Amino acid sequence: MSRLQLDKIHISFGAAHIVNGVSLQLEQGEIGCLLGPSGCGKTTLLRAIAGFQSLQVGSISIDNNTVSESNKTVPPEQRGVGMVFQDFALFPHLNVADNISFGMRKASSTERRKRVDELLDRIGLPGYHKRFPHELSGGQQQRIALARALAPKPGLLLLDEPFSSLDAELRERLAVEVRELLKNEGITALLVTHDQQEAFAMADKAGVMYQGELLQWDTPYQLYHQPRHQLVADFIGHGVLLQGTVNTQGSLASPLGMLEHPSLMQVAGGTPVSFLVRPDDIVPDPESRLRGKIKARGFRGAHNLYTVQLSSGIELLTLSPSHEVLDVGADIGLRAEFDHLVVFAADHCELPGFHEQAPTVQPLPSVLPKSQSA
Amino acid sequence: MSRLQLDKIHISFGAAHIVNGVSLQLEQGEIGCLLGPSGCGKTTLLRAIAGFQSLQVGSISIDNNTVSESNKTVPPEQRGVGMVFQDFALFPHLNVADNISFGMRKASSTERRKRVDELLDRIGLPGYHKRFPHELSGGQQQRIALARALAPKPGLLLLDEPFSSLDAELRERLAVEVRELLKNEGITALLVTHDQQEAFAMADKAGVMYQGELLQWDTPYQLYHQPRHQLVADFIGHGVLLQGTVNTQGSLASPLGMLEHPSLMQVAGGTPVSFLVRPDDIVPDPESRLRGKIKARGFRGAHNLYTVQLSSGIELLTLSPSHEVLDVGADIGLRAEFDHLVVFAADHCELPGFHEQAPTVQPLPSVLPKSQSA
Amino acid sequence: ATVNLYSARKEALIKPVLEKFTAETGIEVRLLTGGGDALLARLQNEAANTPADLFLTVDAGNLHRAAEAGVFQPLTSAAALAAVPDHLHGTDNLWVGLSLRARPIFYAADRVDPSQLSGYEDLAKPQWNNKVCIRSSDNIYNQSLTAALIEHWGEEKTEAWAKGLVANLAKPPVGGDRDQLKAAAAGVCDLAVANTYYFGLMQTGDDAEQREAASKLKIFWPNKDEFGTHVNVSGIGLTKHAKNKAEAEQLIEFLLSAESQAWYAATNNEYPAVEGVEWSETLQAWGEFKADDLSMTFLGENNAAAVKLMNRAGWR
Amino acid sequence: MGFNLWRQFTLVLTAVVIGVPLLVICWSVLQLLGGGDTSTLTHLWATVVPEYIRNSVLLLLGVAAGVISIGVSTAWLTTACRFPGQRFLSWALLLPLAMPAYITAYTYTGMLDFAGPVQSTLRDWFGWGYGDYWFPQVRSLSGAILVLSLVLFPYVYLITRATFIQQSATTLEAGRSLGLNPWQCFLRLALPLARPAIVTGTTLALMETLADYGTVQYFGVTTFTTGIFRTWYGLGDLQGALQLAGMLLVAVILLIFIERWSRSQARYDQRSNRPAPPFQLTGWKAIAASIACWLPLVFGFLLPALQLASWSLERREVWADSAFWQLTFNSFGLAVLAAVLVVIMALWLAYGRRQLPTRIVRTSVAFAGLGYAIPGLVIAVGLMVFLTTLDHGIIALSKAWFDYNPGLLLSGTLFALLFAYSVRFLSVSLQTINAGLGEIRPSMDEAARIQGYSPLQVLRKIHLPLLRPSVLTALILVGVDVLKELPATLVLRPFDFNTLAVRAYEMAGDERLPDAGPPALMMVLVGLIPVILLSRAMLKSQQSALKEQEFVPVTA
Ligand SMILES: Nc1ncnc2c1ncn2[C@@H]1O[C@H](COP(=O)(O)OP(=O)(O)OP(=O)(O)O)[C@@H](O)[C@H]1O
Ligand SMILES: Nc1ncnc2c1ncn2[C@@H]1O[C@H](COP(=O)(O)OP(=O)(O)OP(=O)(O)O)[C@@H](O)[C@H]1O
Ligand SMILES: [Fe+3]
Ligand SMILES: [Mg+2]
Ligand SMILES: [Mg+2]
Repeated sequence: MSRLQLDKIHISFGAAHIVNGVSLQLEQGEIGCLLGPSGCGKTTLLRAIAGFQSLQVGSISIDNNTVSESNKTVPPEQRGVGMVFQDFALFPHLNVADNISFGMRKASSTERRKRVDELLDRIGLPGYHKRFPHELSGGQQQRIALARALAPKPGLLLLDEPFSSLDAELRERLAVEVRELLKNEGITALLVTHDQQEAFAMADKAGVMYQGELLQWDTPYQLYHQPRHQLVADFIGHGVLLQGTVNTQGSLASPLGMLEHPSLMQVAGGTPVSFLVRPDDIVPDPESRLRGKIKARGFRGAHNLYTVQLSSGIELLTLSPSHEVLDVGADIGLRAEFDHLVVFAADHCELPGFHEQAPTVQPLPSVLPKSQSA
Repeated sequence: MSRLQLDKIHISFGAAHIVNGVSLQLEQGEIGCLLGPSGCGKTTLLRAIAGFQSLQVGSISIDNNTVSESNKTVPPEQRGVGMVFQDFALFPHLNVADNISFGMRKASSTERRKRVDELLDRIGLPGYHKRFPHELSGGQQQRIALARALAPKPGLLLLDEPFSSLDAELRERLAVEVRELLKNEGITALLVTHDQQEAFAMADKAGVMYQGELLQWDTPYQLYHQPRHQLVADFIGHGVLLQGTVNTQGSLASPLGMLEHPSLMQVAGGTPVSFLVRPDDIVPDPESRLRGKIKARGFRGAHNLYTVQLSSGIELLTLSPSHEVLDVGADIGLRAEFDHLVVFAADHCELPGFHEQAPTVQPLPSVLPKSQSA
Repeated sequence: ATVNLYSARKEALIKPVLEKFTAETGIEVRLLTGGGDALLARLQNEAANTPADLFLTVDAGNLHRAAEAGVFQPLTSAAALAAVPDHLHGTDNLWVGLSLRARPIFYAADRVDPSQLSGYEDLAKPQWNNKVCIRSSDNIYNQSLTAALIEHWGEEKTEAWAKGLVANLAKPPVGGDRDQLKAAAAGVCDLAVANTYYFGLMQTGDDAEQREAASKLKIFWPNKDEFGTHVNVSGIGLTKHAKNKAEAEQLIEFLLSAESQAWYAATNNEYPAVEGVEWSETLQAWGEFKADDLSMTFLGENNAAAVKLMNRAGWR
Repeated sequence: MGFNLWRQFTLVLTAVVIGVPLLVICWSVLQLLGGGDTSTLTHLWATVVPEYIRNSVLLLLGVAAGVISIGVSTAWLTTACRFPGQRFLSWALLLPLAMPAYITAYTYTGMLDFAGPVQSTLRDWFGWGYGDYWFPQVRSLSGAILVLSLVLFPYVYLITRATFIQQSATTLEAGRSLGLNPWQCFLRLALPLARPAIVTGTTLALMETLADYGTVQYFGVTTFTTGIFRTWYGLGDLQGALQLAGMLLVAVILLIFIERWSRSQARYDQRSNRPAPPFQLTGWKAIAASIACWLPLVFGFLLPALQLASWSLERREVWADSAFWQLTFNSFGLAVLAAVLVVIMALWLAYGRRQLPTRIVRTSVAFAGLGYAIPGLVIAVGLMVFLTTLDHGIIALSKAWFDYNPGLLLSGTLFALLFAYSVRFLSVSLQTINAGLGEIRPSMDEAARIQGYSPLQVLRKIHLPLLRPSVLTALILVGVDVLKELPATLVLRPFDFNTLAVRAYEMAGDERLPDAGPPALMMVLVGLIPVILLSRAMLKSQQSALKEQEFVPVTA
């Protein structure tokens, strides 16, 4: 029995279609995660689930009860849904303790105190009870917003970028804690985040939205290794899509040379395809015949990220440990090392520009590699 | 001549010391970056530079003119400083175009229009001129706030987590664009961010703040590879600090076995030390004698991050490509591969807990490795 | 030439006479109306620089206070002084009265036999328990009445009287004089104390209900054989620093002319201060009465004592 | 720093000058403490003061309950809900404000008194006589509470409505996501968040109640204010009256202080300004909402206005009288002038306080805003003392230097009147504007300052547009108050200068009610026109800025 079910939802503001035919499902206790570029409709989707936004088409069910339809909207307070708002929406006239315990309406004051203490401890702000929101830093406010949503133990929790203002270390720690807490208390959650690591670490299911469409709803692993849409491939990880042709022997003739991969056996010979190249698929190799010129270098801590231009003009990304500094302009040898090869039909290879209309989703399931291990 | 100079700044709210003796310096056109845990005083520091916050001790100079001292505060509007606020602070009564051009007071309307168009293009929101802030998504609002601060080409720009609500791809793109723009227009900038990648990618200088103290102010490379404080080492990257003893031969007896490193030659024999172990310093090696049990696995896209417990009880982190899935509980062999070895005097090894008082900064410069290449 | 007048009498009740004066003499009159005490405060503050030449008030209390405060100078116009009887002159001729209003007792003609009544002392008699209507003691009319009674009866007796009166009240002392009359007509009480001109306005006004109410009431002129009916005065004085003294005295004389006095009595149903001026029909219909000829100065002098006495008596 | 010091100095100076009449009162209290003549006070304490206090407290409590319940509920209904007539009601509910309280009082006593038509009719029908039946006494404490509540609730309505409209939808949504239904959201979020506004509106209504003389006196309720006048007029003791006024002042300061303290450090600005979508009411809910809003309008405005209209018909010849139109012109001109002046001054002070919140600035600004609680006449006297003293000085100098007597330049001129209005009504605009400023996040100021705008430019570019509802509200409140103002006008105006309020009062004071009809009606009309015009203007600015589709009245 699914806890949350979205069925072909459409939402428009006036003439603008903000959410287009989104369907997804979360089982009891699962954590779902929405990724997607800024302005793609993630917040709008959450607001629809919470009941702040009415639908034009489709339906939303919670525990198999339809709560939203085109002409019906169960009021938010009757849905048992908690929410962490993107802009926190703390109550400015209440102090931290009152903010957090605000939703625990039926709890006794001892219970409230206990829960507030516990949550403040968990979010790393013990003793902050009497502060007012305007006396907190941005990250502290965000954590209070999180605690406020967790306090009443809602059946379903919506989190709109709940860790965006936190430092990496705290964010990770908190993500783990929140995941634990959700699992312990059996809370189903839907999370919006821009941090893919976080999405991967927390989510049971994840999806990428693009201009109102949910391109794929799957496990994080599948999302990364078996993207069903070029846009997903492009959005997850640092990918570059290259063109090539599969020959009758099941090899791929590409700018990187001939590539072999078991999955290519299923593609008809002569098919033009695009395939995804991630930085970790390309290894610097001074001996390699495939050579390029370093166009840019970015320091990434343990590694440097190099943009390399091949003589054909094609640009690739590659990582190299940061203590071996290669200068911009230098010549470099590269070797392709594909663990997974993700291949799409070539006639949809054109990645949409930044602001273009959402492309119609056209995955190529027949072309998808069945087996992923190299 | 330095564009911005902070000299032993102290700021308190009532009895609470929020910023403690921070000094830093930015040259004309440099981009500085502040990292640090939530609530450590980054925003407060920026607000002091902007002139919204008065100092108790110390001074701030812009272009060698003292703008803040304990008993003097030049009003913000006379400092020629721009700022992107953590909470955006868009003007709700003005549309996007008016918000962006708000600071261009002396510009003609053609100039304004041109600049607004240019900036909207750069931030990926062309055609959004007539929208009001409340009709934008969180990330869109943040980008408008950025554009508003850039529009008047201020001499000094303060950015308080300017990309926190953006997706990874856009964030990276924008970081590059903004860096370009700042460099082109010769704008000096001080950036607060929680994304270390971003800090490394953008900054000429970076620093880690901790409970009001600036622990180190250096190039990003130095910050990563030559942290001058255990807390910095801990905060940057995923580090674990281990204990060991340097013997008279200049090797380090550690839980990972005997480690050799040129830098150890400078340490007196018999000194107990702590040293930093990052995930990329530990490589899985089935043949290694050093073995441990996998305690947790986190999916990170290209890699899985494993927490491994050695028989001694010590926990380490290590990365392994994500298609080779190792199960929790499995036995694993590990090999240490140190490119850099970062060593601290052991008597300061105790990492402070989450909420403890800020430790007094005690770097061990004499122990610092001089040469970094392995 | 101009004369500047501070008047506690409302504009509508004085402006027509002033206009007539201007028409006759060519002297312009600049008028400022307001509360008597406030105007007096203004006069005092303006001191030597006051623009006012004349100060007109509507009760003896204010005239007295003004005289005490030293804002007046003695009048010199023989004509004016001669026209007004002596008890309507201020000390040292600092002011003269312009008109009188009487405050008798009214009774419900169908329920009260006038032979049961003798004077103000009746209001405190147990016989009239729950049958008396009178307005609040905040009002100057009641303060003056009490001040006069203090002079006639002494404080002790007056206080006892006030207490008795309060005990006899049929309703809380709220509303104006007209309201007391209306209440008596409606049967709330049998006796009501009010100024005669309100009764006149009710009799002659264009509100049918009020005329009907007035028809149910009769005037009883109290204490005929003693001091008579309490009267208060409206009066005028020349300010100490008057810049237009001659014109000002000319205006006083005009206000005391038979013509003005008659207009006054006719419009407002007050009794002329100048003897021998013919009364309006309404006044004549009420008949002659003995007016208290107590010097007006006492009303002013006793005013504070009266208020304190009423405070003590619980007369709100 | 130099600029700030100078600005701080001018702020304090403005506040002190405005507070001069209050200083005169304080001075008299100090004299009292310094062993002045206390005989009057002793007598008063022994006899009447306990009753004054009791009545005043009951009156204040009653009026507070009245204005809050009427004002807040109508404000919420007309902003958060949509029902038939809501658009009309949202501005019509302002109208009772234009009605002088004593006119409403006359209307209801005329109607409901023993001799009035209602009771007479009842008696005729049932053949009752006096004492045969019970009927509520109109002229009583409860009557005064009712009438004052009906006339003064628009203060609360206006100011609260402005905040309700500005309240962020996200905050309310956060409440609903935590399980509150709309009604609970109102009680637990919208209401507490509107607290500064409600308090401001109520404070204004209560200050007006404290200062009110006409209504309570007419209703025979002895309050502190009637006591002040009794002491002055009856006992001839101006000093004693000022001392009583001083005690009043202390009580007001105490009340304000307690309220501030209880708010502690909470803030009321919200991060996002997305307006909340309204609730569409239908069926019995819509009818109930309509009734709830119509009742105060009918009893606070329509009935008294009908009464005025019928009186005015009786005296229709007045409408052709040029002197009458002169009065109208005087009143209207004064109101506009004073409103603009006072609002500018309030902006200067409120804004100074926001930007330079030093103790001295805060204290002096708070002091400047106390004048509203003191009866207008007392203010006028304090002011008169001050201005005539100045005048005498000027005259003495002029005589010494130029051998010329310029006469009274300040007192007894329009200057004195405007000054008095400023002292008395500054608080109205100051509080309204402060309530509005409190809703604007400080980061707005900062975002503008950092863009190179000076404080005054920030005021013009950011605060005025965002504050427009509050500024317009303040203009209307002050304008209407000046139109109705009586005691100070009476004492301070120049020769041959009358206003509608003076005329209406003189007529009513002589119990010539029909004659009071036309000027009172004119006051209402003159006050009404700007209300309607401003609500139109507001509608436009509002729609472009916040895209609120619905008609938005004055406050919004
Ligand atoms: N008005 C105030 N009164 C007391 N303490 C305050 C006040 N404002 C901020 N603080 C405290 O000062 C500290 C520093 O705040 P600041 O906003 O500078 O943090 P920050 O480094 O920007 O954190 P974040 O990354 O979460 O935005 C925080 O611990 C906060 O709680
Ligand atoms: N009131 C409105 N009128 C018109 N368009 C709107 C309105 N509110 C939001 N939008 C548009 O709807 C789209 C989706 O907004 P939404 O807030 O759901 O984005 P999001 O995915 O949450 O983005 P972010 O990651 O930046 O928060 C945006 O392009 C936004 O501009
Ligand atoms: Fe009278
Ligand atoms: Mg969003
Ligand atoms: Mg911050």
